[in-house]
Amino acid sequence: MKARTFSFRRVTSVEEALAAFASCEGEARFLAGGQSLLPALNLRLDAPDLLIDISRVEGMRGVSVSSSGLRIGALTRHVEVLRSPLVAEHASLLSRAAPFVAHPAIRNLGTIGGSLALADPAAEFPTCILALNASLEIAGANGIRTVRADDYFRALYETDIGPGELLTAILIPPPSHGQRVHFDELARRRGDYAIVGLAVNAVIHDSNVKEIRLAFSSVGPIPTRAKTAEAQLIGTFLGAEGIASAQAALANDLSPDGTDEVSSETRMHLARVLLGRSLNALLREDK
Amino acid sequence: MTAISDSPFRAANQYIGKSLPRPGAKRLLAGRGRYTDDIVVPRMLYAAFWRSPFAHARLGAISIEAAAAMPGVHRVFIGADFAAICKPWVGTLSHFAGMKSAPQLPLATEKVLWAGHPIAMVIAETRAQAEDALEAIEVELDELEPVVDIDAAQLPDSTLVYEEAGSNVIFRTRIESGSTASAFEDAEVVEAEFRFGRHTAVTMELRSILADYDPSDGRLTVHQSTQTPYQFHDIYARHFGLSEAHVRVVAPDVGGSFGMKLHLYHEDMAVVGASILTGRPVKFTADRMESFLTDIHARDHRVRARLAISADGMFRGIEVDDVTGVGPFSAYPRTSVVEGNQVVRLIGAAYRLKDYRADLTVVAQNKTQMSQYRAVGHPIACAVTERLVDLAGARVGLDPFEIRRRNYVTQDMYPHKTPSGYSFERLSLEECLDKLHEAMDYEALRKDQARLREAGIHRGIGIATYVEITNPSPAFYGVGGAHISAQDGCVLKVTSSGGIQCLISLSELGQGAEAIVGQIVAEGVGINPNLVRVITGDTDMTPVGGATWACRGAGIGGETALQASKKLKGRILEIAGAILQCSPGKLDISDGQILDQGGNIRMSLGELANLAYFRSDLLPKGIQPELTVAHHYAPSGYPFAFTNGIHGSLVEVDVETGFVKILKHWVIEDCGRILNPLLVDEQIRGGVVQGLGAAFFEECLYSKSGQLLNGSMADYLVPMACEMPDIVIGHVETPTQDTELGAKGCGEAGTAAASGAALNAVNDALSPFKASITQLPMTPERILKALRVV
Amino acid sequence: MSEQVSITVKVNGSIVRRMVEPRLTLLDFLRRDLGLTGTHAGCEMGACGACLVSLEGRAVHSCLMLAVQADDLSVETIEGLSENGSIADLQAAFFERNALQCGYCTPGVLITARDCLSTGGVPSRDEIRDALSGNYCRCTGYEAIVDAIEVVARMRAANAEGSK
Amino acid sequence: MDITGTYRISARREVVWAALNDPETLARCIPGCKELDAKSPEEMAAKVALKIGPVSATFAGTVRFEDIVAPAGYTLVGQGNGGLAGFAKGRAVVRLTDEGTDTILTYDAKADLAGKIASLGSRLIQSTTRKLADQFFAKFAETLGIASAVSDQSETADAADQEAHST
Repeated sequence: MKARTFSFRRVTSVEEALAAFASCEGEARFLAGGQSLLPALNLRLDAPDLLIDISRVEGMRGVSVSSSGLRIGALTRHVEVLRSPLVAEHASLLSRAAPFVAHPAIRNLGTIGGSLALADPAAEFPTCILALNASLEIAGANGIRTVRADDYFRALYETDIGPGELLTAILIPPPSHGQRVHFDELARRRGDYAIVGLAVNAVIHDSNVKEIRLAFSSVGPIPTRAKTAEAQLIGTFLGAEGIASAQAALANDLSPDGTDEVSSETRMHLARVLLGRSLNALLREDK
Repeated sequence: MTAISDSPFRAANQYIGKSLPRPGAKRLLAGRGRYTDDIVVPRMLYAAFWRSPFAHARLGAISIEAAAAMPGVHRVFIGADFAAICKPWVGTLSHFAGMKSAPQLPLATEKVLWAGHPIAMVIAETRAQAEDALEAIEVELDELEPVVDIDAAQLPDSTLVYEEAGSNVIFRTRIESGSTASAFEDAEVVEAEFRFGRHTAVTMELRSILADYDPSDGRLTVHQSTQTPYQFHDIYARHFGLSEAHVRVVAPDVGGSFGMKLHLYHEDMAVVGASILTGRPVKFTADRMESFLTDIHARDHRVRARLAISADGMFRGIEVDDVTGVGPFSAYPRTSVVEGNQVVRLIGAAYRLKDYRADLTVVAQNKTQMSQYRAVGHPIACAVTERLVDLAGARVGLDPFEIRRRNYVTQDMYPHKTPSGYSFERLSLEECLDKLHEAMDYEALRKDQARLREAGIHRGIGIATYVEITNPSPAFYGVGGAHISAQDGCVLKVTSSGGIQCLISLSELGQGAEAIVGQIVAEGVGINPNLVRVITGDTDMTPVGGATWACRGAGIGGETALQASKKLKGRILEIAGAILQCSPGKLDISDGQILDQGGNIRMSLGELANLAYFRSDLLPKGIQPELTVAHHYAPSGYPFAFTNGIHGSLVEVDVETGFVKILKHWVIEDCGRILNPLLVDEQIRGGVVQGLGAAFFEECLYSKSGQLLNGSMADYLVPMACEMPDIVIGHVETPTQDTELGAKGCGEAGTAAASGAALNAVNDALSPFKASITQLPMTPERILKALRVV
Repeated sequence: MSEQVSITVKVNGSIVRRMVEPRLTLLDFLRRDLGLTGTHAGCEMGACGACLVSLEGRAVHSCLMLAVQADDLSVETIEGLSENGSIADLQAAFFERNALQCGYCTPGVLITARDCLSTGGVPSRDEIRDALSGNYCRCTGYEAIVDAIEVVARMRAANAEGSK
Repeated sequence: MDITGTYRISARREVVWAALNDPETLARCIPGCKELDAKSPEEMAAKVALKIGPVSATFAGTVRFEDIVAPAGYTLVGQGNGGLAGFAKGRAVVRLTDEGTDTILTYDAKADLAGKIASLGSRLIQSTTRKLADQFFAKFAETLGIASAVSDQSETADAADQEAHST
């Protein structure tokens, strides 16, 4: 299992990266952490002509905070997200999700931007940024633009990033007063692709749900918000009844695919169980 | 009791039974292991294979010209190239009457038989260049209907995998003893249909072979990751028409084997053939996808079984129907029939039973070949038997411990012959049962279980007895015509400074064969184990022997080493007696010193060796300086040894998700004489984890068109650290009287019953829901289906 | 398109300069070009942990990294860690506990163990198992590995306490 | 497992049928289609480059019409050789019915993979099939003037398909 030949170019700025991509006559790929790209190359399931190594681009790495919220550079590694005190304080949903991302050695090289740009339907961070109502900063020939997470995921492995564009940062709005977050997933083994995962971001006062965003992984081609269930919950008292009706509402929100090991029906059932457990966990934390 | 019971100094030299770490482990810990793929020789070329994407197809034109012209490419071979120099192999044995199997060649010539079947082979300067060239090969394949399902395969109009056989059933047999018809009359009957998924070994080290044929002197040297060097020595010589004197097979460090690395693979033969045809060393190391597609798969059974019981819970009879799918042909040289054969012979073996009937149907399919893997057939036989036993207990209101106790073969019955024809010298079933009861603190577990059920936590407790076949005599393979040796050989040499070099036909796979042999030789001769150097895995050096499989290393190889060491000790004392002018019978060896009966040191082994090798002029007349002995040993008593034991499993089933947490696992085992408790315990633990993999995770999934759907380590789930429990191990020792050493072997006991115990534990947890499961692995979805949740 | 690229990597403390094809993985570079065969190929897709090396002090899969990506960086392999003595206590504990059989996964497991203990303190058995979640071992059943790492954690903690 | 979908197209059935048989239209609608050359009225040679997440492969093969019942429908059969990536086959039963001056197009598609992509891709085969089928028919309907997708694409999974063969 050895990759096909390709050319390699290391760049040190976003501009240089974009220019390298634009000037490539064949297929080019940006290489960040490489934890998904390298397996595909090794297996010859992908064979670009040029790899553009962006891992040492200045300014695309690290976490900072301002009045508009948290900014996480796309090249920030999973392990850095996991251990960042700023992330823990301002976007603790990501801190909670990070331990579920693959295994320690993958987390040491893999980047949050890489995970979001690939947008695997089973991945953890895509659901988190959806639940957090984050925005994504994308650099292209016409400069920098931002897109809301709700508009970012298009189809299976397809995002709003166009050819030759580069995801540079993730922008997360400041937490509201009363914010409660929860992340959980059901995977056969630690670090496996989840059968179903759920990121919850809610504002709860005295057990009353003011706002809530529920984002599931592995239940469709893209990370999926359960909007009917959210609507069910907003403005209600978070209790057994509310949870049950939210679980029932998932039927309108999700239509997961079946695979050889997990049927669509089982996945749907597990999504309901996970929602119930996550909401109960929020409830317990609220008390 | 010790092996060297005649020595008054045995306490000082007692190494058998001690928990000594393995001497070879330090090298591996320092990253200095030398596995086949680590070996680089001058002018070496690399191989890569073009494989069929289809499960069944007729082979048309193959276009290789473009590939042959690629940078770095040395040659591109197709089937006809090797057909000219390699005699086909056929995986049948004469003692399996009526068995049929398609002859095999290194590369497909007319038909491809499974997705992954190699069709063309590129030899290039690097593996990457060889893979580049694969992309330039074009192959015409005319797809045929694949044979996948074991029932559809048996229909009269089914496509045939091997047309000449006239049927996809390549072997069928029935075992019948007594009359099950009368046993089942008026009896209580419990029955079930079981399904056991296909597994594969997933050794950490991938299959690797480096063949180096030197045309100048016609010698073939093969370095290979294998557990059976002599078997391949024989195969390469016979199938390529070489003199055995010109063939050498070396097994360097082997990174896991588990039965997978004793079968012949197409790629092995292609690499040897390519080296002969090119006159260059050729290396092939499978990548992980190739391993999933070509390493033998295992298990894959559907078993229907029923057990007749009397109202007081006594077993009356068992009827079994096992259908197993083995892939497109029978594996060579052991056959793919042995797995099913052991299933139908081992079911019910631990219990008093006269009336027994079992049918075995072995079916060909267009899937990867299926054959022996750790604990061949045992986990199937164990799970089927032990599930039926629990069902019987539930039917008549007996606790799992009690129903077993009532029906076990008892101490007064040995030697005991099972209805399927196996003879047990002596087992320790009841003692193991009692020990497990105590080790688990069974009563307390049951109380906890009841209390937690109230709180909605569903724990299950399961137990499973196993009887395991070990130390096979020639009755296993030899009688069928297989060139698989049931004996082992050992050569011992005293080195010039008084150490010992031991050359033995066993192979070291990380299980510790070299360590236990070193302990035996050290004790047998009376020398510190650090001064014993054990050498394995090289047919140019070690004597001919069967090597490591079927738990035979300790029992057969160990006994060989023991007898060789006694022979050497006798020889040393003979020389010492002549030098010291006293009767050898009045001398002994302890810690490398030759002592008299009073315990006085008369001379050291080093001094004796020095005299023998450098100053033989000083030896008394008539004494030759011969300090090398050879010994061979083959079992000649019982055709097999049998070990036994029992597993306990504690699980917690999340009845909402179907996920299972394995909380704890216990094993009480009796492998006869324990040579090294540290190594035995770790063999058992490793085996248990493979059994738990079978219970909960591992399964080769196929599509309807015969495609393996989970051919990667991310998709085929092997048990990992987080999901596995701590494992408690206890021992009972019932040495075999067939040998002086008394060891029976322990490599497969962990795997044999772990899945059966887990199956019973999960069913125990599900019992309040009137739910049951009889399919392995027990995936969350299957458990949810059993619970009727989905 | 397959021009060779010059790289300079610090491997086990020594500076190494080589021309490599961009497609060469760090794993194959270490094994083939440098003869450091203690690092093993298991799956070449980051699932098994047999190829772990330490990059700038952190465990990474050498199969999921190109040699060219390691340019100007520092890599330690099992050979280097053995020779500098930094994991001698782990190796000794693995030896005593027989926490390995075939040894193929062992270098990768040791790299994980080293990272797991690098932050000090005594991790729980569950934490050790979690740290090992990306390391396949097909022989041992894991318990002995967990035992050995736990023993070293306690020993190191006791030594740290003693030296205060 | 089958992927099904329904579109209402603002065009008469004969027009839709003609488009379904027009290689140029098909070439525009087949996701990643690089070449599509008619070899006979029922068969075309095709080259399709697909990039789905980490997998990027070019398939060379054929697209064929089978079970033709003009203008009520046919079965579109495609198969392609992706080299080392493996083999892909797909078939879609397409039915056209009149509804006023509109045409209702329904399809029922399935895919079968062989080789490396089959062994590595099972987790996402269904999502991928759905995506490709959806892209094709959506583009096709759009070309002719889509009125609406009548319903969300849905799946009908027969139980036998769900449970992979383990025997």
